[in-house]
Amino acid sequence: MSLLAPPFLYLLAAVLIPVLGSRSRALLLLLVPVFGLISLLSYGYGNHLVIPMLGFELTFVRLDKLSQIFGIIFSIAAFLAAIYAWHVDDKIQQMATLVYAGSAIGGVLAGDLITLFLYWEATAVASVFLIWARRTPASYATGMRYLIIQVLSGVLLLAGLLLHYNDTGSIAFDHLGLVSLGTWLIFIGFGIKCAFPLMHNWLQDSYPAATVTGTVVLSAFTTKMAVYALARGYAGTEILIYIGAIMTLFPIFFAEIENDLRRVLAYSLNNQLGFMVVGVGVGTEMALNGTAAHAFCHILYKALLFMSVGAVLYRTGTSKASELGGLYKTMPVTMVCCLVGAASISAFPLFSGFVSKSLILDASVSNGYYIVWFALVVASAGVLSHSGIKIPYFTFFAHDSGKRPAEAPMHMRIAMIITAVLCVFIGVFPGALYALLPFEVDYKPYTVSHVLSQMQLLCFALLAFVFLMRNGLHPPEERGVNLDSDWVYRKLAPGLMPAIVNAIASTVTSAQSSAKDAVVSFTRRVAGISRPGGILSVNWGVNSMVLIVTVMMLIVLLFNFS
Amino acid sequence: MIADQLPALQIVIPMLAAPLCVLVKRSNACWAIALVANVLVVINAFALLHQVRTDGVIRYALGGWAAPTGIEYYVDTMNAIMLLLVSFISCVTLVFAYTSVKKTVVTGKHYLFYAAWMLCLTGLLGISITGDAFNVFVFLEISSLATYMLLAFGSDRRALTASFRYLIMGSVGASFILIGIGFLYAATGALNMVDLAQRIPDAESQRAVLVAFSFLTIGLMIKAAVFPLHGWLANAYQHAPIAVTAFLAGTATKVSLYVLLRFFFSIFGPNYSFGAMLLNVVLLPAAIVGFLLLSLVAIFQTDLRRMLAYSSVAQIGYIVAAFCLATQSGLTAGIVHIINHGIIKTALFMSVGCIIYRVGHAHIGSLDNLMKKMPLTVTAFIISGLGLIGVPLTVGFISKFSLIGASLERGWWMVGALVLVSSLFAIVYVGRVVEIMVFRSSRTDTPEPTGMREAPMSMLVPMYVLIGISLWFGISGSTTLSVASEAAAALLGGYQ
Amino acid sequence: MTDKPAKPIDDKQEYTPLAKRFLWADSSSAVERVIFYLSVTCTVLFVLDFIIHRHAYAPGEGIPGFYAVVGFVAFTLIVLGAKQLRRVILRNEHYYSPFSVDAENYPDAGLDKQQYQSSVDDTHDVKREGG
Amino acid sequence: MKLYRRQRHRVLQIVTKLIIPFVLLFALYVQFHGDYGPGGGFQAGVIFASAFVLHGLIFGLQRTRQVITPSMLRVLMALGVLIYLGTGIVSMLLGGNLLDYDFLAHDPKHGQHWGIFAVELGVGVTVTAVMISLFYSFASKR
Repeated sequence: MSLLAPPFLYLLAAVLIPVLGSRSRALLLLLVPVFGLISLLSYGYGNHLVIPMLGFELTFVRLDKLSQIFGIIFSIAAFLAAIYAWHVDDKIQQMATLVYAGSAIGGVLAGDLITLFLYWEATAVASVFLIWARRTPASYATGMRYLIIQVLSGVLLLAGLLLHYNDTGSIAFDHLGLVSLGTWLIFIGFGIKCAFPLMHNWLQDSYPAATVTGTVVLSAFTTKMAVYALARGYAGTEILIYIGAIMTLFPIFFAEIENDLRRVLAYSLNNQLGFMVVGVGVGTEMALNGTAAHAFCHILYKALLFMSVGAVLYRTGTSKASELGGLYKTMPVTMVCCLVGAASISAFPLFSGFVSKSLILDASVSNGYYIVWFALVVASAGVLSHSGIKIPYFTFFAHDSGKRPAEAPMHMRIAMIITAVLCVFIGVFPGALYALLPFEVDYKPYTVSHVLSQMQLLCFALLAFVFLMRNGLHPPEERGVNLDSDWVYRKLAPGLMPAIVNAIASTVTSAQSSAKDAVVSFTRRVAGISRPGGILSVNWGVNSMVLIVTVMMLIVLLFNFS
Repeated sequence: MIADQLPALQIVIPMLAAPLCVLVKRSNACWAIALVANVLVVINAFALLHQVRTDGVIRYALGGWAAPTGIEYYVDTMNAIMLLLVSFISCVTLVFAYTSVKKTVVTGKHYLFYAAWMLCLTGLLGISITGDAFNVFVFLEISSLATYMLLAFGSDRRALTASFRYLIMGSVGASFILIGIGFLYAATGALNMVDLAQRIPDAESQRAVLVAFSFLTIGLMIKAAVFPLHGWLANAYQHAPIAVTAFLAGTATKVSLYVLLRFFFSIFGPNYSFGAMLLNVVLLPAAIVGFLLLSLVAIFQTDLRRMLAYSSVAQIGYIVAAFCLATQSGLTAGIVHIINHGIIKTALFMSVGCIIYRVGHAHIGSLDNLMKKMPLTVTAFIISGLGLIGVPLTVGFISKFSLIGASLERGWWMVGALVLVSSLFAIVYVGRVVEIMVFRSSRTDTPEPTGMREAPMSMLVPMYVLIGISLWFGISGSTTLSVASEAAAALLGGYQ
Repeated sequence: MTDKPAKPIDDKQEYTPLAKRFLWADSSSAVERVIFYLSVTCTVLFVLDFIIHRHAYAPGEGIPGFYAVVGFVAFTLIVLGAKQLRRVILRNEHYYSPFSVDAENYPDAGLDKQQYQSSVDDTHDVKREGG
Repeated sequence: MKLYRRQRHRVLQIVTKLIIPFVLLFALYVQFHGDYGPGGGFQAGVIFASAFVLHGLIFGLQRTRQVITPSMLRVLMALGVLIYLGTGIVSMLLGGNLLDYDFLAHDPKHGQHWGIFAVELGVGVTVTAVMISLFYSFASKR
């Protein structure tokens, strides 16, 4: 029976993948989330599956209302992604999807830090295959960067949990708070996966590099698992409020000028995470409700947006705004679904974003964080600008690109329509969602003043868009790469400061050539000595080996006789 | 009755198999003899481990001459583990060797190959089981000489130079060890390990003991391929027949590490080795620089075997670093990693063996899209590669987890942090190979080798046996951890 | 590789019924009309703010037209700010290549590029590109 | 007198023929006297092998190879080890530890005698074989 616990079910199915035929694999992918959800709901609240491992008692299923809602939405997301990926006939992607979704669910069900860590790393390792599955050298490089950052997050979590264990003697995953070095490390580990500012680039770097279906899968799990972890361990940590506020604001600017639509969505994902992080930081029951609800809605509409952009990519071969336009003529269903997603993320009344985001806004304002609240309002207008307008407008309308792709395949349309219906359903009947939230909800989203203020905000923002377009002030879509903080490790560090050295050296002309050479050659030298034929990996001759022995002997004698 | 004779049988069986192979001379028959002997040895080792864990230390006097006078075999949990590990790895690699040896070794010399293999096994088991310092040297020489021969069986001409280099370095190392033992004998008048351990505290201040200590340090570092003295290893592993590489990678350096443990913990005692003698001033930096630098070197390698060889040296760095903590948990971590690394590295070299068997070389750059042609082999490589990185639920994770935990417990943060850094390197070098094998499509300009298919069953089965065990150990880490911590306690407790 | 068909199939009669409902997007007069409706909506919303008393939590939130101004100004500033930001951070698409996917096309193996055909036609006539 | 190539060292050859049996005999003496006086398998083996080395030097490698062939040497090598180990195993079968000669006869003293005798024989055979094959491989032109 324990094998049928949700995370194990997924892993078990993943093992079956290699031996199944093409269609039965796709079917398996579709069925596993269904059974996973049934299995999840069949557990009562409390700890189950406590297994001794590594000398600890590990709790594999800890079900309460907080983990339940994340478990449910993860199952739904896995199901929708499976429909959307019905056409995929790639064992590696299918296996990675199952392991990834399973370990994400395992992560939110984990009752202790070690189990959490196990799944934390499993998501990292599994998900990178969705990027590598694109099978280009560039996606390999991107995947490698992604993997290293994800594993780094896991490593920090591991270090933190060991310290925490040393301090407290407990591995329980409950409220941690920023009280010691250990908890700080865990916090940073969570922060990396949650794409905190300056740790966010992996997200924008990797999501556009994944496969069409891979991005849809990726968008659902990693970051939301981190949000859950933060909500579990660091609810009410004030620093999160400000981190969240910054997260909602700065990606807007990048999203606005980014050309690759999947990267626009990645930035917008970052911005939406900001709302959730603010909710965690405020930490009241209402705010945590808001975080959970927003995560729920967000997974749906972000998946919907990624699906529609993915469908366009699937049919046209590009997701660059500058190459697209006028597609509504031949992909109307995709367009309508995209509009629903856009309306949801922009929080138009009757769409899902409206009923969840307002919980967080209200929580922040009622706790007196006015500046943060104002930042969130501004960010809401910003969300409209890039996800609400830019994605559908530049893809399906704007100038006609002359492309007449066929409508998305049937299974993609089905996936998108179901997701769109869910978005609208939650928007219209928020009670259904509110019933799932971790705490008692006493909130009415549809009040006159609330609807009015939101409509004002959005309509006037639309008006501003019209105004800007009319006056030619809106930045045109251009091909290109926008720098972000990953520039530091992708350009600055590898090119390693020849520029800086140059600047210094030009003032100190005498040192110029030597200093520059030294720094430029440093990176090369590290590689140089390690390459085959380099001093470290050359075939050492007997003479030099014996010389080393002698030197070592001298050193040893020196120490032993001192 | 036979239960009393287990320690002797452990050595006698493989030693008997060697001359039998020479007499029989027919390739398949030799293999069968060696395999039967090996299976018996595994069972024997298992029984020994069981016996030790239930009844405590076993002391077996050879020829009936009691301990300080005669040679004795001394079995506690620590060397029972080593016996089981060595004989088991030898057993699976021997099964694996059946097919691959036919391809690489000249037909008329198979019987010599298997005889040398059995002698090597005898030597390694002997080192592990004996309780006599000089006997260690004797068995060390038996295993080394057999190893030189096994290495020279490589089909590549460079195998000869590699073997010769190893011969020189191995002899230097063995002489250092011999000199060390000689000095110890001069200072204490004892060769029996238990006896030595009792007498050394009185002779501690003697110059001879100090010199002996230094010689043993260097000698064992060479034999175990600890960082600056690892030069012989990469070549030897690259050019030897791949079955031999798999065998040696899992056993030879591990046994040397065991001897290191024996001498520095049981005989000299941790207080002397790591207190008075500042052994960690020498070993710890060497270990740390080793695992950092050689993980880096592994990234840049173009030959798969060489990459794994450098990764081996890096892993030895972890083990030595764990020893240097000189605490119960540190030793446990080191011993667990000896077991775990032995298993996964052997599995890795086996998968490389499968690749070489079918592709004919192990040049990383041209293994593109191998997943299509040899899915089982590549899967095995990926699983054990993940173990090498230390991904959770693999054995590597257990090792790294306990190593980092131990270093934090000791208060050496940096060691733990650096281990993590070098794990990131491991991700790169394993990931690079996996990416090429799984995702990179074949280049169009090279003609597709026709008829490429999965490696034969006789190679796949032993590989998957190892992988199954590694997964089992990875998922229920408590099995190995509890045994290893018993062993560590035995080592720290000194001889009873 | 060009994604443009030799001759775009652009007979508006062949679009699906759903697509036909959006054809106004191509006519400038219709767009003008939409913008007009939007302006009317905005005006109405703005006026409503004076009539209906909104519940205010934050200081200043109660001022009539608060959200309208914030919406308009924030949007404008974001767009203009982003435009300035682009001047600083925009680089050539090949800036990071070959280590980034920006400059490369999505590999055709993962795609199913199809040109539109009227829905009357059978799907097996669909003209495939690439692949 | 014209000497054929093979006859050139006739004196040496004849003297050698005379000496070799004594060398062998001396080797056997050293071998079997080893348990009482100085000597034993190692020394005896070397002396025994030296007879063949001498034969090889005087009569040429070809003829020595016919006297004792390399494959025979290999058998002898293995055989020596087997004798050695066999003694140990027999002592184990008779209820003692490995190589515990006390059990080889009724009287432990006799047992020791027999045990050392057998073990030294094994050593002697192996050392002889190894020495000769070393000589073969160094002396052969390959």
